Amino acid sequence: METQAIIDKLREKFAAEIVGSDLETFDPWVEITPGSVPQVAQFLRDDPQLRFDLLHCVTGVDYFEPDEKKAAKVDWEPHVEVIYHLSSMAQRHRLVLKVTLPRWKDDTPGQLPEVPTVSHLWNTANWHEREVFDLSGVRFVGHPDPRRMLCPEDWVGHPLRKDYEMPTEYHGIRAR
Amino acid sequence: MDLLTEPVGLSHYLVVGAILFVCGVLCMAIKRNALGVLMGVELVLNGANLNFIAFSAPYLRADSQYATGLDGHLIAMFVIVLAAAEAAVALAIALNYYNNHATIDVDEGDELKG
Amino acid sequence: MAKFFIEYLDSLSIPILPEWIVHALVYLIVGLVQCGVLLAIVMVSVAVFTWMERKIAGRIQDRLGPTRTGGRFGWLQPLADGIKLWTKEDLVPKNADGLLFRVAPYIAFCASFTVFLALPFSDGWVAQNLNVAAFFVLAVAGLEIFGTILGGYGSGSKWSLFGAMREAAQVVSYEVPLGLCVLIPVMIAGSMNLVTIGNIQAGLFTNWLIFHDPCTFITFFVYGTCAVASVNRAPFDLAEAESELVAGFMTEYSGFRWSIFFMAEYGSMLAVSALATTLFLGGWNGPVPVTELLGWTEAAGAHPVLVQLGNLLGAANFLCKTYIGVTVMIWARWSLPRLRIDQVMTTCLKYCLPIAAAMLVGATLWLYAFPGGMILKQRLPDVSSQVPSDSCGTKTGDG
Amino acid sequence: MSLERLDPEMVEFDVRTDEMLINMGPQHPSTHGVLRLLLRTDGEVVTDVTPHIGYLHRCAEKIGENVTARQWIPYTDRMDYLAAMNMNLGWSLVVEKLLGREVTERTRHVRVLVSELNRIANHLVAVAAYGLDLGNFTPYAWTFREREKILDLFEEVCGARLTCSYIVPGGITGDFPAGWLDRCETFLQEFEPIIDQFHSLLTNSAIFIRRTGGIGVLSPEMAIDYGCTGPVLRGSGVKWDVRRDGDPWYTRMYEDYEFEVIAEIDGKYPQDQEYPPVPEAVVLGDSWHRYYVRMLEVVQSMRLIRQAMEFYRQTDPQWSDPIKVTEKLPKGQVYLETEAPKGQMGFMVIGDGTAKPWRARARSSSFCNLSVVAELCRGGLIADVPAVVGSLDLVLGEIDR
Amino acid sequence: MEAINWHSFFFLLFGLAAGGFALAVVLSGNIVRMGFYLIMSLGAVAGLFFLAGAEFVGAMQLMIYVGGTMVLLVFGVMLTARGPFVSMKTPGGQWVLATIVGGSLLVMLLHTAVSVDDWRVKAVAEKAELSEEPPEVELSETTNPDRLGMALVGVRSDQPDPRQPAEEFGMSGYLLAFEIVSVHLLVVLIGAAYLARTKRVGSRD
Repeated sequence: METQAIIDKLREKFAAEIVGSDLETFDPWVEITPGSVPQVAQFLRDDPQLRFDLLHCVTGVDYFEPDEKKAAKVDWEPHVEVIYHLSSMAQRHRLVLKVTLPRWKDDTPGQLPEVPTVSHLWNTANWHEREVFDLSGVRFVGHPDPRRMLCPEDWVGHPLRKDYEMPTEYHGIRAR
Repeated sequence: MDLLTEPVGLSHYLVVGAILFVCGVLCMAIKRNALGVLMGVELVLNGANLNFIAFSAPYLRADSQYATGLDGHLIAMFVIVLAAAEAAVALAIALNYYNNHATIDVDEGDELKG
Repeated sequence: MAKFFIEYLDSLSIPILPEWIVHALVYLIVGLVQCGVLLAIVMVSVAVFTWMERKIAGRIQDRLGPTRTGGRFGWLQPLADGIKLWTKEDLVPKNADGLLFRVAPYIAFCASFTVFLALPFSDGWVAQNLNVAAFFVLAVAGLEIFGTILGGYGSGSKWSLFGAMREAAQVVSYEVPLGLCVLIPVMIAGSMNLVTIGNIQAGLFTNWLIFHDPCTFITFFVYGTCAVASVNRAPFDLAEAESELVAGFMTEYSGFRWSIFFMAEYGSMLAVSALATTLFLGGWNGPVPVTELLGWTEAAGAHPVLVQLGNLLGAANFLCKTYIGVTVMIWARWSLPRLRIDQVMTTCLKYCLPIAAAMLVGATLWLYAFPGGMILKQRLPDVSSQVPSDSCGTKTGDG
Repeated sequence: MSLERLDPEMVEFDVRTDEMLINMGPQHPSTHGVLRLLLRTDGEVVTDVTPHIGYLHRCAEKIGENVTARQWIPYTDRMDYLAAMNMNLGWSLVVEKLLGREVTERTRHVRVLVSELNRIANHLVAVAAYGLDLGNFTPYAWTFREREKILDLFEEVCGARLTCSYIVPGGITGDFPAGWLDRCETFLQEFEPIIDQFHSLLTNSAIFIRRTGGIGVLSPEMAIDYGCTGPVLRGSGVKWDVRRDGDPWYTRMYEDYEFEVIAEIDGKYPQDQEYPPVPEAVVLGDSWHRYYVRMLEVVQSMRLIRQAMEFYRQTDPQWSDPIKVTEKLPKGQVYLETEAPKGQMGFMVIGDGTAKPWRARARSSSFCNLSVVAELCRGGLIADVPAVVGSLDLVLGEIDR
Repeated sequence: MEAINWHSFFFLLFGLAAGGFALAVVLSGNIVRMGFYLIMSLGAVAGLFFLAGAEFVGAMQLMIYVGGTMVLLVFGVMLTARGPFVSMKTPGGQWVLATIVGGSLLVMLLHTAVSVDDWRVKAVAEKAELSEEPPEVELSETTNPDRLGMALVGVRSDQPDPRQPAEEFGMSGYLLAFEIVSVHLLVVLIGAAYLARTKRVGSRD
């Protein structure tokens, strides 16, 4: 199925939830509202014409420029993006799903942004969401096992945030 | 040095048997651990076994025509086999007891409900 | 031998010490020397086995194995290993039960080496000619597991505990078919005395009990399987399965204590192999009765020195066969994957045990139908005349 | 204990009298590195497995944001250090796609050649370590002997044996030295008969079949659900290989090449060579099949290498230049998956107009393959845990990144 | 002074070991240690059996008792030896009571053991005086296992009843006892397996 057709099909069902899309770039993507992720994902997975059975990857990207000089030049507002790479083995097509989140929930630093989990749809998401939570600081609501994945349990901060500061010490081990 | 140079007799074996027996009885009496009690039983059986073997050895006593001969050995064999059976059952009971009561203390097993 | 020295000393009658002390000392020294000789044979064998294991493993794996220590073939590698192990720091884990942890290797060692007390190396060359030697060997060899269990429990490590549990389950199970397999030659020989069992296999190799009838032939392989399992060698080395249990019951051991366990393992390998040789492979009797042809036997009225020389030949024969057995075990270790614990138990209970039982029945029937075995014996054993002979050269431990 | 404080899972565990909690790893002979599996066992039966990873975490993705695209190549070496060429290839392709830069024919064939050679090397280690996990030492020595020859070839090509950094965005770092192809051909000729030895040592060994057959059965649905890829997926009978079914930017590399995707379809493996038959005791998707797929893929890789050598000889000696270290990446984001030996290795790069990627992402194949381990091990015996973990062919450098 | 009697020497060795370890079983509070001491004690008893000429029974003791039963027991200890159950203290009052009862029992038994004259007379000593052979040779006069086996199935080689030749076979042996023990053993094994089988009591909460 062509990407355009996929997006048309999506629009048909979730007209309100689709925020934007780009089909001209390398990997055509569709952006949806955070709240609609489980419904859209469920539809993408279960619709017989779409059948996105394989979730490759969940990625968190932090758009934030700590350097004020550079920050003035960028053309985006600070935000966090969660990207889902999907493909269908049966139908042989692929799609990139994007969700834009605020960097902090309610603009209070320390409050992680939230997005519903899709780990009940694809088990791949289970560990990947944990990793995104761990490294990029996105809370996946409804995740069955919301622990850190790669960093120790008591690690402070989320390393892939652009404003992350490496701690100087961890349990008596000099870290810098 | 008398003990080292003189041949031992029946009494010597019986003394060791008696010590084992009494140790076993003490063990059964004072141990609170069910398996400790079981160990006491084993000691008692061994004390008895030693007596059987000693009585059946013809050259340990002057009146060797009264030695029990094969009988002693055979009874000792039966005791060993029965001890194996007894240990298996006792252990099964102890483990069940442990599973149901979450303790191995025999003093606490005063209820009959499983 | 001690008697000879005592008589000699008495004849000198030098009043240095009270007589009983002299006697005690002589007995002690002679006993120790004889024990030492026996122990030395086993220890040297163990050293040779460690070297063999490395060499054979190397060859199987397209490597050379040790080549540096002590010449081209690395002969002194066991010594170097020993020095390394014995000078290593002796660690006792914090959670360990100190007493059990320390004592366990010695229990295993003692059990493994006590077996040789009753194993005849040649006709009459046995430390203690026991009436029930076959049974004794099995019984004592079975005690080795206490070292493993107590060591595994005393280590205070869960992996060790797992190893100990596995060992207990495995060895106790395998003792049953092992016992049945030993029973068959014992039944054919009509004696549990290993010297007797060895002697009835004298003559051509067709007299060996493995060739006695088809049942004994099969039994030999069942025995081999069970023996490998009961001494914890691959593919049955579950108690120390390094890819599952780190090192099983030996996880927390290091240095000297580890080497004691190690020696115990090789000692038991030697023991079960020697038992197999005695029970099935003719013991000290070569394939062709060279000593009888030469007339170096007591029956032929040869000089005692020649008789002992013949016995020496027999001992060499015996060790040769035993070493082959150990080599097969080493070979198996380096070419087979390890079984799983349930498969090990299945092998025992579903295959070895029924086969051994069937072979016992089969051998009984065969013995009833063809008393002489498959090929008619040149000389049939006279069981009733087999009293323990006192003519042996190395009768040690007179108590 | 500090462990309990750190790990709420462990506190939640309600340990019954006959249950034991065991830490398999991070120092354990058969977890292939610093993987920690928290086993909950009832006697010998494993009732639950909780993998804990991150002991080798170096935050490679963070490093990727702070170095340029070309500079990140050595870091990709250290992800799957057993298949460095394939890691290099993945990152190179994704950067090339972002830059829109194509490589010459010859470069393409060289890339196929070395990455397939590395696939053989990786599968050899996988098979060897699998034998070791099951208690057989000898395959390890044998396969390492063969692998050494491959590493020798790599050493001649790029100077490094393990961390090659040979394939870089835009091209490769250099041509093969003189006579290299002949030596490669010699290796293939020597290696071909040895495969049968491996088959006789493991594949056909009764004990091996018993240890792996029916152990850790992974259904195709579950495999896809967990994102398992590579031989793990194909071992479940799914004929899916990104070299054939992936992104055109990647599959173009394998144009003109003939090879079979190894997967059991209708109870049969592609029969282009005499293979040992599939024993009856095995079930599709079990550890034995995962192992067997690797053994057969080695043969396919040899086929590919032979073809690549032929193409190499036929093409003009034209090389594409690797990108400069400070080459600026255009704006845009690209995600591309390549068929690494362990599965689909995905790289994502987000360019923002500078030389350093705004975000470099590595989707690790072993990471997804490991996530299924709890499902596979549950209900098995302790001895099955190494048998399952080994069959997944994990490399912790790739999982922890 | 005459030579050391090795029989006595080894008797002393094994006897002290048996008694000492038995005492250690009583005195030790740690159940695992108790198991260990018990093994040592039973092993020493096996040695005493060998000394008393019962080689078969001695080997049997080693094999079945020490190698089988004790493994089972140690197994049980390992399964239940957790936390508070490793060392369980006995109240002092029980100790006193037990010591009194046990001590008097011991005194009584020892008195019996040494007071019967016949038991104190040493046959070996008399025989040794008569013959030139050292006493340890007597040890080879042991019971052959085949005689034991025959007795088990009812043929007594040592005590044929001279008065009733008809009862010589089958009547004076232990066939019935043998059968009973066998059946008993079988029942017990099945019963033990039934009792110790895995049971899931209650739910996980």
